[in-house]
Amino acid sequence: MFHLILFLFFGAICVAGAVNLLVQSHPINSALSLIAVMGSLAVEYLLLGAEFLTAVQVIVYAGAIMVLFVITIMLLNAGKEEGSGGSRVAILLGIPGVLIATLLVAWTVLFHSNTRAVPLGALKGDPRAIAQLLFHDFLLPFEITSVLILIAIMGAVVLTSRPEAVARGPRRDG
Amino acid sequence: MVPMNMDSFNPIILSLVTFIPAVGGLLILLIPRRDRDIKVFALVISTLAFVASLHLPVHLHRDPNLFKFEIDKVWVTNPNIHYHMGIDGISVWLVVLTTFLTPLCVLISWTSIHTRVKEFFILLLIMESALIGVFTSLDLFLFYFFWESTLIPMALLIGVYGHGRKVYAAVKYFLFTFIGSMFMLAAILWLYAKTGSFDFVVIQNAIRSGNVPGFEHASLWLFLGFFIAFAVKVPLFPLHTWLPDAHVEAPTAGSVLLAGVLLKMGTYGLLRFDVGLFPDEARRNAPWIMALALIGIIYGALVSLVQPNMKKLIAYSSVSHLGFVVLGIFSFTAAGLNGAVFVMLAHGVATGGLFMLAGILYERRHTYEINEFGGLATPMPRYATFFLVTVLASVGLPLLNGFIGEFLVLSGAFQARPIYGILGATGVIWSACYLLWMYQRVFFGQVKLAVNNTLPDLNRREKAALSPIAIAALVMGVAPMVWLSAIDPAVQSTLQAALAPVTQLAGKMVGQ
Amino acid sequence: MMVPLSYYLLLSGFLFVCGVIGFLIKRNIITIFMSIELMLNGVNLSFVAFAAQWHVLSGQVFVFFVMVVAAAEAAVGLAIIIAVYRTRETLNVDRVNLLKL
Amino acid sequence: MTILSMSLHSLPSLLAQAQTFQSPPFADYMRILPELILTVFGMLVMVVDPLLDPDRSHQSLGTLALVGALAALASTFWMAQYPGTAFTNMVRVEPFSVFFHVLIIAIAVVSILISFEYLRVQRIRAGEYYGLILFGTVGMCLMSSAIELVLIFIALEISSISTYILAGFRRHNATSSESSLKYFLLGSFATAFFLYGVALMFGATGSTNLDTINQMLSAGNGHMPMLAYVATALMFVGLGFKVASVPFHVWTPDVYEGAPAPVVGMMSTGPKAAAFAVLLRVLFEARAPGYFWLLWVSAALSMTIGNVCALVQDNVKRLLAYSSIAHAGYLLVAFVAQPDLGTSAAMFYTAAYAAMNVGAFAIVSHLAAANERYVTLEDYAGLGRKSPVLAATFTFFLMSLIGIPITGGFFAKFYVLSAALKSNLVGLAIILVLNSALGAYYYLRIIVLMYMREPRSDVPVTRLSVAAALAISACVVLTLFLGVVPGGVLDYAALSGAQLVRDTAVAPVLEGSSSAQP
Amino acid sequence: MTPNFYLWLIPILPLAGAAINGFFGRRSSKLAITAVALVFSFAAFFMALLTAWGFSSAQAPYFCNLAHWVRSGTFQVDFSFYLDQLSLVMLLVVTGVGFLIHIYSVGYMWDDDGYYRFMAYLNLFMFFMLTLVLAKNYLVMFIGWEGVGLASYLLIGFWFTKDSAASAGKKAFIVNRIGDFGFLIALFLMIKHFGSLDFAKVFSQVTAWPTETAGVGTLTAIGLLLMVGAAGKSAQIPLYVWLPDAMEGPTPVSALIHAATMVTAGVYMVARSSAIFDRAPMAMTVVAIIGTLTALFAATIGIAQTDIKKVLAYSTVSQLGYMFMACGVGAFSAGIFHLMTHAFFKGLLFLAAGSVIHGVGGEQDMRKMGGLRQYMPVTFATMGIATLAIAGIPPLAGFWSKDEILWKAFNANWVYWLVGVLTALITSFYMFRLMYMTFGGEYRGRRAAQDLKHQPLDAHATHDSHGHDAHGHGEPHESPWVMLGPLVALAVLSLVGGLVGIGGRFEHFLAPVFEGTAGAELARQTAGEAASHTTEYLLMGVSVSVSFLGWLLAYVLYSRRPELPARIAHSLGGLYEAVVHKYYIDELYAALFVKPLIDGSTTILWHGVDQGVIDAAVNDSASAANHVSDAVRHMQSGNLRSYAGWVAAGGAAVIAYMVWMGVR
Repeated sequence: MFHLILFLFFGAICVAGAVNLLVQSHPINSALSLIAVMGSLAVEYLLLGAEFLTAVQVIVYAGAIMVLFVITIMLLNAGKEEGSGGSRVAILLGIPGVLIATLLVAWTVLFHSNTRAVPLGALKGDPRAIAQLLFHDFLLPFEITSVLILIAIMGAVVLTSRPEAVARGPRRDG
Repeated sequence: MVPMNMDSFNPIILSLVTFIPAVGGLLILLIPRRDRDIKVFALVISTLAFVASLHLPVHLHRDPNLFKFEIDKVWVTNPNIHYHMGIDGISVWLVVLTTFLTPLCVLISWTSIHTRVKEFFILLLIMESALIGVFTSLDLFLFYFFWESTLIPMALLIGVYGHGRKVYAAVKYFLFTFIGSMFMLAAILWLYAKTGSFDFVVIQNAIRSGNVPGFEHASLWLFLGFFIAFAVKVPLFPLHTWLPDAHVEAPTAGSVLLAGVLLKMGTYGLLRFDVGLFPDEARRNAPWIMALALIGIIYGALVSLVQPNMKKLIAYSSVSHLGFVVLGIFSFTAAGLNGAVFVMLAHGVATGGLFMLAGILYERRHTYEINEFGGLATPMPRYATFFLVTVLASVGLPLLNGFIGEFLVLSGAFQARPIYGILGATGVIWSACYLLWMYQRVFFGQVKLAVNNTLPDLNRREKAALSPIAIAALVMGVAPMVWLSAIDPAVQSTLQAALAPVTQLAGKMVGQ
Repeated sequence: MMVPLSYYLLLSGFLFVCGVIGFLIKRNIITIFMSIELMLNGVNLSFVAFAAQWHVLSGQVFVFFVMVVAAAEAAVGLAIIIAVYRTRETLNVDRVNLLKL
Repeated sequence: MTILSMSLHSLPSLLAQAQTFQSPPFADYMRILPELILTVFGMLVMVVDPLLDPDRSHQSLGTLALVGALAALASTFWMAQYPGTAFTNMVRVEPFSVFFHVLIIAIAVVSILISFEYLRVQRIRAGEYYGLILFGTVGMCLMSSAIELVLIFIALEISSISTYILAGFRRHNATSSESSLKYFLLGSFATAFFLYGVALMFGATGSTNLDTINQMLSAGNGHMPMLAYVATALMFVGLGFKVASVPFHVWTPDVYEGAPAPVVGMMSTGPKAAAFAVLLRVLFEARAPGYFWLLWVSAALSMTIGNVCALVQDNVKRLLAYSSIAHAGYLLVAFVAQPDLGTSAAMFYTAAYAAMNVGAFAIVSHLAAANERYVTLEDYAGLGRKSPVLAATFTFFLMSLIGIPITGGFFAKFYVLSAALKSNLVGLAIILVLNSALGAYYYLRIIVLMYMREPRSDVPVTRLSVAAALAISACVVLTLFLGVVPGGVLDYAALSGAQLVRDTAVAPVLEGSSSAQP
Repeated sequence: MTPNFYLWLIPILPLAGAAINGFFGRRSSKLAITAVALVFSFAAFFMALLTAWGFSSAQAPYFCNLAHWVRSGTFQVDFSFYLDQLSLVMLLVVTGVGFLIHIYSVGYMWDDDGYYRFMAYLNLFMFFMLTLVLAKNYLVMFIGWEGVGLASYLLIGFWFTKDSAASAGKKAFIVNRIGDFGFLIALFLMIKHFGSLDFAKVFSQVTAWPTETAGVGTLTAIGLLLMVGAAGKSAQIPLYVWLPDAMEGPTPVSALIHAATMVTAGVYMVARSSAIFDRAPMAMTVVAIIGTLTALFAATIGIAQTDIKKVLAYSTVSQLGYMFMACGVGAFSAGIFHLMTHAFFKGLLFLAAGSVIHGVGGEQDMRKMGGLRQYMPVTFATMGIATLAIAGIPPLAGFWSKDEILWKAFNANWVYWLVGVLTALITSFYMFRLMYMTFGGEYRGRRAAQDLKHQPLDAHATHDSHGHDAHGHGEPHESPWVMLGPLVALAVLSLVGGLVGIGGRFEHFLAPVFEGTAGAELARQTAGEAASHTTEYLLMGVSVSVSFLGWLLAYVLYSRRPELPARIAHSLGGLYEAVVHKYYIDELYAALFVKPLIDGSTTILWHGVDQGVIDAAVNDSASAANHVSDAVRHMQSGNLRSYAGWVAAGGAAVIAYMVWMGVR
C-alpha cells in the first residue's frame, strides 16, 4: 500500500511535470518542470531499489545536465517562444499517430508484457554490484563511453569557438 | 584459297574481331591530338577489324557445330557468368555488316567532325566493339552487357556531335532503350534465378526439357520482357518515335551505325532470344506482333512520304523496312526467316548508304530540308547516280539487295497468313512512292537555289566511301546465295527449334 | 503490498510520449531538446522496471550508460544550438528552414 | 547467458568478485585492434594539433590521420585471425564484422584523402575534423562487430554525434549549422526510439545480447512475446532513420545539402553501412519477428520516393541525397529476401554503393570550390569540355549509380534483384526495375549537362590535388573491380552471411569464448 | 549449236553495252558511244536471228540454266532462260525493233548532252526486256518486269530538268509498282500452292487442276492478280494513266518502250500464263472485258487529242486493249500476232511522229502543223503506210491481226466483236485525222525560231542538230537518213508483216505453246469447219468497210470541211470537254487517292498519331513525372517539426503494424 501510494504520488508529479513542460511557453519554466520530473523519477528508481541510479539521476541529470540547459537558456536569453505557424504534418499526422501508437503500446504493456508485481525495492542496485558489472561485464562499453565524452568535448569546443579561420581569411559567405 | 593455318585462329577469332576496335579505341587515347593521325589510325583499325571478320564467313562451313568458333570461359563464378561467344549463319553476317560499315563511317566523318575528333573516334570504335559483341555473345549476361554498352557511346555520339535538338534526341534515345532493356534484365535474372545459368544454350535446353520451375506461368512475361527491349530497338510501331529524332540530330556516322546495325540488334534479339527461348509464346503472340509489324510497314511508309526532312524521311523508311524483318521472323516460315535476315543486311547496306549520302549533302549545305534542294542532278551527277542506286536498292528493285529479302519475307508471311502477306506487299508500292518522290524533289527539275548551282560533286574520299555500298548492294542482289547459303541452315535449325516444343509440350501435358 | 511493474512501464511510456509530443509541438529549440531528454528519462524508467522484472542488474547499468550518452548529447546539442543561434539569431525552430525541398 | 548468471551470482560475494576481477585476455584486444588503433591516432591528432601552426597543419594532421586509418585497415587482417567474441560477449569477430570493418575504414581513408584539399580550400580547422572522423569510424566499426544492444547503442551514438558535429563544420555558413541542428535533433529523436526499442527488447527477453535474445525468442517456438514485436518496431524506427529509409528519410536531403561535401560522402556511406550491419544483425542474428512487410513497404517507398524526388533537383548534393534514399530502398529489397541470399547481396551492395558514392562526392567536393559555391547542376555544364578526365570519371560513377554493366553498381543491383527473384519477390523486383529506369533519368541529366552543353566560363575548374586524385582513382578502381570481377567479394559476403545466419541457428556458438584461442 | 548454250548471252550483251557506256560514256567520244550501243544491240539482234535460224519446233523449248539465284528451304529460283515459239517471236520483235530504234536514236539524240546516258539506258532497257521474254520462271521474269519499269522511269525522266518529265517518270514507275503488287501476290499464291515459280513446274501442276467454273478459286485469283500486273505494265484500265504522260520522254523511247515492246509485256505475260488462265474462265472473262473496254475508252480519248504523240499514246492503249481482248477470248496467238504487227506499225508511227516533231522544230501540237507532205515526203509515205496498217486496211499488217482478233472475239461473244469493230472505226478515224492535220492542208506552224526558247529540251536536242543555222529553224524539213532508214525498214515490215498470219500459219507456229488450252480448241474449230468461212469473210468485210468509213469521216472533217470539227465539238459541249480532258481520270485519281494520302499521312498519321499521341504521351509522362516529383518533394518542407511528424507518424504506423503482427 505504502509502495503504491508513493508510486502514485511521485508518478503524479512526473506526469504533471511532463505536461507542464509541454504547456509552458517559456523555456526556463519547461526546464524547471523537467527537473521536477527527474527528481521524482529518482524517487521512482529508489522505489525499485536502484539506489545508485537515484544518486546519479539527481547528481548528473538534475544536477549537471539540466544546469547546462539552464545556463544555455540564460546565455541565449531565450524569451517566450512566439507562436509561429506550426507544421501541419506534425499536427495532422504526428500527434494522432503518436496517440494511436501510445494506446497500442500501453495496451501491450498492460496486458501482454507478462510483467509481475514487485515489492518495494525489488532489486537492490547497490554501487558495489553495479561496479561489479560496470568494470567487468560492461568494461568495453564503459571504456568506449570515454571516446564518446571526448567527442562531445571536441564538438562543444569546435562548435562554440568563434571560427577564427574566417577571421583570418577573407570572409566569403555564400 | 585460304591457307589451312588460318584455321588456327578459329578459337580466338571472335574475341579478336570483337575487341580489336575497342583496343584500337583505347590506343587512340595515346595518340597526341593530331586529328589526321587519329583518323588514319581509326581507319586502319576498323579496316583491320573488317579483314579479320572476313575470316568468319570464309571458315564458317568448316565448323560442324550449331554455333561456330565457340569460346566458353568462366568470367565470374558467382553468379556463374561465362565468357561464351559463338556465331551461326545469322549472326556472322551481322558481324561482317558491322565491320563493313564502320570504316565507311570513319571515311564519311573525315571532315564532318571538327571538334573533339579524338573522343569521336574512340566512341565510334568502342561502339563497334559493343555492337559486334551483341551479335557474338551466347551468354545472356554477356549479351546484356554488350547490349547496354552500346547505349552510352551512341547517346554521346548523338548528344555531343549531333545538331539541332541533339540533347532531347539523345536523352529520348537513351531512356527509350534503357527502360526497355531493364525489362529484359529482369527477365534474364528470372531465368538465372530459376536455371542457375546465363548460358543461352543451357537455358534453352532447360526450357525445352521443361524443367524450369514455374515457367508455364512466367513464360508470357519473360517473353514480353525480352520483347519490349527488342521492340524498342527495332523499333516496332508504337515505340518508334525515338528513331526519327535520334536520326535527324545524329552525326552521319552515328546515323549509319544506328540504322545500319543498332536497329538490327533488336531484330536479331527477337530472332535469337525471344523466338529461340520462348518459341511457344512467340507463336502464340505472332498474330498481334505481325500486325504491329504491318502497321509499322505501312505507317512508317506513309509518314515518311510526307517528311520535309530528308533524314527524317529515311528514318521513317527504316521503321517501314524493319517492319518487314519482324513480319518475316514471326511468320515462322523458312522463307520468312531467311528473308528477315537478308532484309537486315540489305537494309543495313542500303539505308546506311542513304544516310551517308544525306550526310554528304549536309556537309555541303548544312540542311536536310528537301525544299532547300532540287535539280541537284545537274551540278552533282555522280552523287545523283550513287543516290539513285541506293534508292533503288532500298525500293527493292530486283538484282539489287532490297528485293530478295522483301520478296522472301512477304512470301513467307503470305504462306503463314495470306492477308498479312498482301498488306505487307503494299509496302512495295509505298517505298517506291516516298523514295522516288524524294529523289525527284531533290535531284530533278531546274536548280532552284543559286547556292546549289555551285555544289561540288563527290570527291575521291566520298567515292571511296560510297562505292563499297553500291557494289555490295549490287552483289547482294545478284548473288544472294553467298549469304543465303550460310543463313539458310542456321534459319532451318532455328525454325526446327522453334517448332519442336509443340510436341514436347504436348508430351509434358501427357506426362502430367 | 506490491505494485505491478506495468504501472511503471505505463509511466515511462507516458513520459516518452510526452517527449515525442513536445518535440512535435514546441517551437523553442531548447525546449525541443528538453523533450528529447524527457524521452530518454522515460526509457530509463522502463529499463529499471524491466531490471526488476527479470531481476537482472544490468538493466540499471544501462540506465547509467544512457545518462552518460545523454550528457554527451547535451553538451554537443547545446553547442550546436549556440552555433545556430550565432548564425540565425533565433531559437524558433520554424525559422530554421533555409534547407528545404 | 553469461550476463544472467554473472549478475545472479554477483550478489554480494567477494569470492566471486575475486575470481571475476581479471583483466581480459590478449585475444580480446586483438579483436578490437582496429578500434584501438583508430582511437589512439585520434587522440594523437588532437594532441599534435595545438603544436602546429594552424595554417599549415592541414597536411601533417591529415597525413597522421591517414596513417592511422591505414594502420587500422591493415590491422583488420590481424583482427580476422582472432574470430570469436570478446569482452564477455560484447563484440564478435567473424567474417561479417571483418567485412564491415574493412569497408568502413576504407571509407574513412578515402574521406580523409578527399578532405586534404577540401579543408585547405574551405579553411576548416583540421585537428578536430580528423579526430572526429577517426573517432566516428571507431563507433561505426564497433556497430558492425557489437552483438550487445547497449554497446551498439553507444557506438551508434559515437558515430552519430561525430557526424552531427562534422555536419556543422562549415561554421561561418548558416546552412551548415542548420543541417547539423536538424541532423542532431532528429537523430537523437530517432535514437530515443531505438533506445526504447532496446528497453522493450530487454523487457521481452531479459537480455540485450543478440545471441541470448535470439535464443529466448526462439525458445518460445513460434509464440513470441508481444513486447518483442513492439521492440522490433521501435528499433526499426531508429535504424530506419540512420539508413534514411522512407518514412524516416526526411532529414537526408537537408543535411546532405548543408554538410561539407567530403563529410556527406562519408556519412552517406559509413554510418549507413554500419546501420545496415546492425539492422542485419538485429533482423537475422537476433531473429527479430515479423518484419517482412515492414521492410517490403519501406523498400518500395524508399526507391520510389527517392527517385521521384530526385527528378527535379538542381543541387547536386541534394540530388545525390535523394539518390541515396533510393539506393537505401534497393538495399532494403535484399533484406526482404531470404536471409542468406539477402545478407550477401546487401553486403555487396553496401560496398559497391560506398565505392561509387564516395567517388561521386569526391568529385563534387573538388568542383564545389571555396565555400561550396558551385554545387548546382548548371555549374556542371560543359565539364566534359573543361576537364574531360574529371567528367569521364564522374560519368563513370553516375553510370555505376544507374547500374550500367562493368560497374559495381550494376552487380550490386544485379545481386539484389536475383536474391529477390530467388525468394519469389517478383513484385518488389519489378518495382526495383522500374525505379532504376526512372533513376537513370536524373543521373543522365548530369551526364548530358557535362557533355552536351556549352561550358560556363564563370565556373573555374582547379587542378586536382594529389590526394584527391588518389581518392578518386581508388574509388574508380574499386567500382571497376566490383564491376568486372565481383566474384571474390561476393563469395566473402556470401560466406559471412551464411555464417551469420547459421550461427544464429545454433546460438550462442561461442559460450564464454573470452578465453577462446584462435 | 543449239540455243541452250548462248541463250543467256542475248540479254547479257546489251547489258554489257549499257555498262560500258554508263561507266565510260561520260568521257568517251560520241562515235565510240554510238559504236558500243549499236554493236551490242545489233549483236543481240544477230544472236536472235541465229536462234531463229537454228530454231526447230521439234526441239523446242530450249533451256539454259545459268546459276542459282535464291534458295530458302525447299523453295529455289535460278537464273534460267527459256526459249519457245512465243519467246522467239518476242525475241525477234524486241531485238529487231529495238535495234532499228537504236539507229534512229543516233540521229535523234546526237546532240543531246546526255547522249551517252540515253544510249546506256536504251541498252539497259534491252537487257531487261530480253530477260523478261527469255525468263524461265516468274521471278526472273519479274526482274525484267521491274527492270523495264526502271528503264522507262529513267528514259521518261531523261530530261529531268523538266518537271513534267520527272513526274511523268515517277508516275510511270509507281503505277507500274501498283501492278507489280498484284503480280507479287500472284507469285506468292503460286509459291504457296505449287512451291515453285518455274513455268514448267507451275503449268504442269496447273493442268492437273480442274477448271474453276464457279467462284473465285486459287487459279482465278492468280489469273486476276496477274492481270492486275499486266494492266499496270500494259496500261489497261484502270492503270493506263501513266502511258500518256510517258510521252514526256524522247520520241525514240516512246516508240521503243511505250509502243513496241515494254507495254506489250503484259500481253506476253498473260499469254505465257495461258495455262493458268485456261483453268480460270472467270479471269479470262475479266481480261477480255478489261481489254475491250480499254480499247474503246482509249480510242474515244484519242479522237480529241491535239498533241501528236498523245494521240499515238492513246491509240497504243487502245490497241493493247485489242490484244487483251484476244487473250481474254482465248485467242492468245491472235493477241501475240497483233502484238507483233502492232510493234511494227506503232513503232513506225512514233518514229515518224518523232521525225515530224524533229522536222518542225519540236512542235508537238498538230494544230500548228499541216501541209508537211511536201516538206518531208519520206516521213509522210512511211507514216501513211503505218496509218493504213493500223486502220486495218488490207493487205497491210494491221488488217490481218486485227481481223483475226475480231473473228475470234466474235466466236467467243458477239459483244466483243461489236465493240471491237466500233473501236476499229474510231481508230481509223483519229489516225487519218492525224494524217490530215499533220500532212494535209497548209503549214500552220509559226517559224519555230522565236519560240525555241520556251520549247522543251526536245526542241533543243533537235535544234542543236542544226547548229549551222544559229538563228533558228527555218522551214520544216526532212530528217537525216539515219532516222529515215529505220522508218523505211519498219514501213516494209508493216506492209508485209501481216502475211505470216495468212491461213493461221502464225497460229500453228505458236500452237505448241498454247497446247491444250481453250485457245487451241477455238483455233481448231474456227479453222476447221468450212461452213463458218462465209461468216468469217462477212465479218472481215464489215471491219474493212468500217476502217474505210473512218477514213472517209476523217477526210470529210479535216480535209474537206475543216471548220466542221469545231462546230461539232461546240455542239457536243460537255462531252467533248470531258473527252479532251481524258474524262478527268487523272484529276479523279488525284482527288481520290493522291491528295487524301498525302493529307492523311501529314495531318492524321504524322502530326496526329506520331507527334500528337505517341510523342505527346512520352513527353507528357516526362512532365507528369516532374510534377509528381515537385509535389512529393514538398514533403521536405524544411520544417524540423514536420520532419519529426513524418518520423513519428511512420513510427506509429510501424508500431501499429507490428502490434497487429503480434496479435495474430
